[in-house]
Amino acid sequence: MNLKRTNVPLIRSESTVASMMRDALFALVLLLVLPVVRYGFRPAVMAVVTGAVCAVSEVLFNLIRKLNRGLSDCSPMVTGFIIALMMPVNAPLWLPCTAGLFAILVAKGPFGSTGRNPFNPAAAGIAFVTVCWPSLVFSYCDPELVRNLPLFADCSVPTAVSPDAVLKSGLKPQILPFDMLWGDFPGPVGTTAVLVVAACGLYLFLKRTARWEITAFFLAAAAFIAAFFPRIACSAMTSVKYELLSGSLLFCSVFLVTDPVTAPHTTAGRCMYGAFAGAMVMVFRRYGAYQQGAVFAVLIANALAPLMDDLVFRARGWGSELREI
Amino acid sequence: MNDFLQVLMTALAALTVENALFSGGIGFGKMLRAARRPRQIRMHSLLVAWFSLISILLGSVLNPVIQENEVLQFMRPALYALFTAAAYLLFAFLVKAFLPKFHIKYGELLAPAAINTVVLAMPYVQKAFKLSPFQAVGYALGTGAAFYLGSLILAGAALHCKDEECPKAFAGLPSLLIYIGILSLAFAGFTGAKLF
Amino acid sequence: MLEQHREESLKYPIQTVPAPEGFPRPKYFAPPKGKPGTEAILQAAEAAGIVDEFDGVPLSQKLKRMRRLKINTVLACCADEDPYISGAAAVLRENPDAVISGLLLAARACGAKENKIVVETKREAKEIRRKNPNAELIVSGTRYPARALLKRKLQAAGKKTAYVGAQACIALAQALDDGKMQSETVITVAGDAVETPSNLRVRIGVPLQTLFDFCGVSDRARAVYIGSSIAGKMVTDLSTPVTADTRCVIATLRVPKRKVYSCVGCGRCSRACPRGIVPWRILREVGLEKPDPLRMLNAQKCIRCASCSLVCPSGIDLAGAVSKAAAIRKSGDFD
Amino acid sequence: MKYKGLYRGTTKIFVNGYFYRNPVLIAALGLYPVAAAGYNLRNAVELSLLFLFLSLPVGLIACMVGQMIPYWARPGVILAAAGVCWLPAAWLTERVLPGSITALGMFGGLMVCNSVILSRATEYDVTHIAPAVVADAVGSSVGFALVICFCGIVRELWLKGSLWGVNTGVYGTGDGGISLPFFGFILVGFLAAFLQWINRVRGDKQKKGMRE
Repeated sequence: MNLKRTNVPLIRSESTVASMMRDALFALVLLLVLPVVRYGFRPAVMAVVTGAVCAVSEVLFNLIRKLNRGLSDCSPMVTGFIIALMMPVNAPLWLPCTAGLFAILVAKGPFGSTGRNPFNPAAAGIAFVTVCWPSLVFSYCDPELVRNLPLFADCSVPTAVSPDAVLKSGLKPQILPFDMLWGDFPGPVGTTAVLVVAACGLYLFLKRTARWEITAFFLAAAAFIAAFFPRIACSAMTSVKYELLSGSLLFCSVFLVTDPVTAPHTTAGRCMYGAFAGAMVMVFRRYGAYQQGAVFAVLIANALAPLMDDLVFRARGWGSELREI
Repeated sequence: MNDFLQVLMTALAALTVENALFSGGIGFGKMLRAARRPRQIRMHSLLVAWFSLISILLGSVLNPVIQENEVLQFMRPALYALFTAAAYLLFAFLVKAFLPKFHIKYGELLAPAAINTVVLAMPYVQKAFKLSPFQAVGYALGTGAAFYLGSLILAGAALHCKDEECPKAFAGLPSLLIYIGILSLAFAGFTGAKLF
Repeated sequence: MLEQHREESLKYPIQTVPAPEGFPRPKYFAPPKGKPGTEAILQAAEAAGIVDEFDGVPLSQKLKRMRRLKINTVLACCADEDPYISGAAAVLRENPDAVISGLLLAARACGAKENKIVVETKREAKEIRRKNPNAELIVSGTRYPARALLKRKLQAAGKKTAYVGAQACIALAQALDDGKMQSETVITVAGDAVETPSNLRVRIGVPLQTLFDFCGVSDRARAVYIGSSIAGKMVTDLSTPVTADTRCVIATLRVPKRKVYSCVGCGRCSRACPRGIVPWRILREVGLEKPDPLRMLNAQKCIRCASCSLVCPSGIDLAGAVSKAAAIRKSGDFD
Repeated sequence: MKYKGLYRGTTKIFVNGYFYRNPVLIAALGLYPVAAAGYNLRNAVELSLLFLFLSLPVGLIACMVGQMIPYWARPGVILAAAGVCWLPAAWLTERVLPGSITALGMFGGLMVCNSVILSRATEYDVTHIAPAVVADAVGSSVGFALVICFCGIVRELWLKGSLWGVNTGVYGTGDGGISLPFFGFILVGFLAAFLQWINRVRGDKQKKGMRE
């Protein structure tokens, strides 16, 4: 009986980083079902291709660093899927791939492996693509007229104005908030199906992959600002309903903001972080140049996350004044 | 009351929408230098706010004069530089003479805070946005606050980018520069294009 | 929240393993006569050399400390929090009266007013009450680390509490009745490489090999742990002797391979720690070349229950990092 | 042979100045012009020329006059000198590339307080002899030019597919974003990483050389 040396804790909790990423991936795949039914297999192809591009670039980056980390936790796939789900269906295929490359090679690679990136890679990728090709990112196809789209080729389809573009121009979108629940209004691939996003959010909270307080404070802050500083001339309730349901705010509150790596690690810090990110989303929507400012708000909130942790520790008197470098 | 509101609004605008520092990419070198000595960040940003206040008020006085004359427009940068140098020399002399304790403690902060791209960009900002004196004061204070926030963020990020988890080639300054790049990308969402 | 492996070893009563030949017989000493006072109990505990099986601290030393701290409730710990170990529960089931009498002696030794027996679950409490109705029981729940969490709950309720091991109580009772030195301990042998997991009463100092021969372990076992499956130690040679605080021996067929990622920052370790330490922050501090002890607050309060390493999704050895931080703070060699 | 040592010393300063201890990539000085203004080759060349014509006179002034000025007043005087020297520099750049100063606008104006020139002038040039100062000034301006031209080329190719306005047939897919300063910072970050890798490899080779 030759006995091997092992590290002590014989049993470990069954939820590991890999299982957390698998839960997120499962939720994202769930979100793909509705668009695939409506538009054919193009959204699925787009998601898989983006995920593959992210995975390959992550493995390449690790090979250059001569690190045999391999691709055990599918976090690049999650980043790829999130990017693909926030793109319009008729976007050319190289758009999400460029976003994926930027996400992995610039936002994640230089800062080290999975747990070290200060910014959410998916948000950075989408922000880069939005700033560089705004026209392509915001040209959504009209869900009624378009049925099945070519799998790989770029397709020119009749585009329609999405509700948050209408909101941006200060008018009242003609679609009723109740109809927006079903998600058949022009918008990004995965973020329009509001009910499915809410279901995925609940799933992630129950599996404790994501922390619920970040999303709760995010939506509360966004609703608060939407109610008291409505962008369109209507009652507070309708303004809140329009702001929350339109655009990628709900999707971003479940997937982008709750990424544990780039959020603060203390519970109190997370509440501040969620509220700040919610407020920044509304500021971006009102004063920003693009109709969807969620990704930029997430990036700024990520930059402030370490400060919020230090604030919490200083409040508890645990000595966290900044130090000489 | 209206003037105070104007000051506040432009200060907020300087922090978010027209943030010359982040989206314009001005003054990141100085923020890096400030981030290296975290204990003096607060005083450093106060001084930056103070000197940008002087320089923006200077700009609002000088710009109409420069506007008419063609030759003066060519000499605009030289004029701004000379006036900023005069402001720095005067202030440094006064501090050295009357506040020796302050001079010993924050003496070497005066030069980097007075002479940097942020302070010298202020007259251009005043010309580009046609700010009234009260708005100019607001903008200068907003820029000082943005400098303070930026230095705090970079101080935390510098610590984060230095440890051994980062790849060897990217450890230290390169990953910090990429961090600044992504931060500037985040603020580019406000204007979506060049500031001026 | 952890799936328990305790039922199989609790099914059979405790079997005694015969001492190998040439092993010294248990020694005796002259017990005090009549109703022993506090001093007499302490001397008896010291003479009997009783060691508490939960933390390996001599019982006499422990009682003195409890008296100094003026503890008002003594808890006989019959709840082993480890999913593999069932030694303490088996001892309580076998002989609750001995545990109660030992507990009363310990309470008198340290001047505590109340004394209770800690049990894991309500079902267990009902069964013990059926055997001995006048036992005061308190349920600790199955969330690991049950003992520390119960102690924190009672402390919040204003009771200063202290734990004494079940076997230590029985040894104290025997020491005062017939002056017997502590010579045996109950060990759980469990794990998937053991055919019949069971509790064994074994002489102290016996090598582990005899336990395995008695229980029958398949020779394809790859890893052996003693102490506890979460906070215990790993063993490579089977001749190490049994001591009073090896509460269990676990043999597994497969070496548990665990991929280690960098800290994801989920914050679960700071919620799992019963002592209010923030392990992810200590891990980051220890990683720096010049760790700042001010930021590794109350690292020395760690009771090494390793529940932070247990819940960490990245598989990081946080307990090691915290003990290194505690060493740095104690060593005092910072600038 | 005093000049032999002097000659080898200045070339060492020159080589270090522009490549191995590149001011922009190692000390993160002068980031603003590279990031904000270096989005096409024409801008890059104009700024490099302006940098060269500005750093030479300021360096020499600092070298000659530096000692006499008290330490606290030195940065102010050097900034004033830079302001005065900016005029001939701008005039010269206008002569070499007509229409450049008006095109540069604010970027040209802010070259006055370029941290590379000012920090060199206040710390380095004051305590060194004239040839070293000149070598260092030329070295750092070549280093600055290298970085800003590389960024200019990459960004212009991706943005409009043209170099100096001449179409090179490459299909420029970029839209407005590439000319924004954030892309400049990321590009400089990757360049700095590349230089840091080279320095590390060179350091290891030297260590290996010394060990044998």
